[in-house]
Amino acid sequence: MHVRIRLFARLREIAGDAELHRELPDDATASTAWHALTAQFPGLAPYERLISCAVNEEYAKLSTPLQEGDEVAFLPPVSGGGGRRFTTD
Amino acid sequence: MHVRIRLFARLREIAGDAELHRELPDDATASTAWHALTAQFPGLAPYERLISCAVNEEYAKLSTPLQEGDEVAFLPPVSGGGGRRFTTD
Amino acid sequence: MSSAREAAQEHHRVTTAALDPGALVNSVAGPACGAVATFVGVVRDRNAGRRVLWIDYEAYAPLAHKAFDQIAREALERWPAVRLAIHHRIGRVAIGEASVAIAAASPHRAEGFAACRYAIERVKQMAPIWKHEHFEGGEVWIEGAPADPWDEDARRHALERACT
Amino acid sequence: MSSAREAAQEHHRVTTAALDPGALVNSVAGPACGAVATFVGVVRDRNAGRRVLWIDYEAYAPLAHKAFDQIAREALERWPAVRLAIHHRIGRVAIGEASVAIAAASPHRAEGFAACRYAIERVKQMAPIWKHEHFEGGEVWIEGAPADPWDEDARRHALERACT
Repeated sequence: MHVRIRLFARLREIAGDAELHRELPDDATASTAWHALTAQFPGLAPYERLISCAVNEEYAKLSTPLQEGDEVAFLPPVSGGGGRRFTTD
Repeated sequence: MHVRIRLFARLREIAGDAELHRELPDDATASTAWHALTAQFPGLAPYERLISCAVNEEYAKLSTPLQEGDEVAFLPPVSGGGGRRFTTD
Repeated sequence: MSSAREAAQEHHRVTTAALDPGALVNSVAGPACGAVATFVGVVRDRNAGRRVLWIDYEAYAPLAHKAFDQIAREALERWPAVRLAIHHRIGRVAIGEASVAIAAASPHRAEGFAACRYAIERVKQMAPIWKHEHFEGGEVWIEGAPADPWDEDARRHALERACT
Repeated sequence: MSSAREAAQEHHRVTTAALDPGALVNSVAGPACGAVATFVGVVRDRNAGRRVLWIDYEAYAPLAHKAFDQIAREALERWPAVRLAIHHRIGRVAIGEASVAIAAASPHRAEGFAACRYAIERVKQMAPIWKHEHFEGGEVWIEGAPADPWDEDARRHALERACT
């Protein structure tokens, strides 16, 4: 299947592109898409446990199955984040 | 001595005047000024334990001695008040 | 304390003009402040089951300025980096219009929120300003409790509300 | 919930234009609301010992709108009478300019302050918006923790900060 992949902020800089297109196997999940990226851009690998992901403009789990034509986005940590590390500005 | 007395809000309405002038004995305090008013305007008497007072534009105690030419102000309760009764609008 | 006091006083206003929250934010914001918390008190159309028409606010203006100044000094003692501005409207204020506006600028947001909340509690407690509510069928002076700038219980109460 | 959700969505904005706190106040104020609490986040001239020159904000805009919408729904669940508006600026933001502005209108001030504080904590936690800080001598992406809309610890943390 064909999916559109969107990258933001530091991930976008590492990959050198805000939008990529990939052909993935029919049983692909968001995680499959991520690993297709890290194979090509090893600089993304350190973000493996830090990313959030969204499918079709909704937050999603990495285990979410993808469908033909889906847009999957990978998001680096945000400045506030999940209550563990917390900026105050 | 001569003092200027200022009244606000409901006190002003009861006395029918925002500003009054009185001659008081030399040992007068803010309390003396207040009782000179209640003698003339009995409608003020229920405020005896509810008023605040200011002398020369500073909050003062009712026991504060007055001097010739002082401005003494009597203030009815404010909408918030001292933490006992408390509006939330 | 004296220069902080003078700076704070410039920020305070008792006015018959409409309040401008945006201008208030600008008056306290600065390059070292990452956060501005504001509070705007607005005249509501209902109070205690009555349909309110408007409110006339009356102040003892010079004393109100000094009360705002005391409130700013108290806030500076507790949150030294906070810059506070307090504007209160007097005269006739229509439904939906602002009667009071407070802004607290601070390096970080926690102390800005706290100082802003503290300030509105203290304004309600001790500013010599009275609400004359005009409602359908009558009018009433809203009287809570005496203004007492030395009441430590009231000040503690305001600090609790400020969540500190 | 659906009509409340739609009403909330109209109030949210991700924009390259300068934010206007006064307009934000007006957008949520209404005759039944006696209080409007606002928060404005401003770009500071210093961060972590660095002299900041400006910040570029990047957003995944459609997801940011949905995150703001979720935050407003969460706030409505906790404080049903509160009306919330969240505006976030993207692109280059200069020192002293507002990057985020939030307004919470409510009948009484306690829930307005709480909802406003809650909203900014949640925005920082889960809005897909990134800060690219440009400082004297370099630039850095400010990365805290992953945005996770299902993280109940984070939500509890925000409620604690809101002092509820």
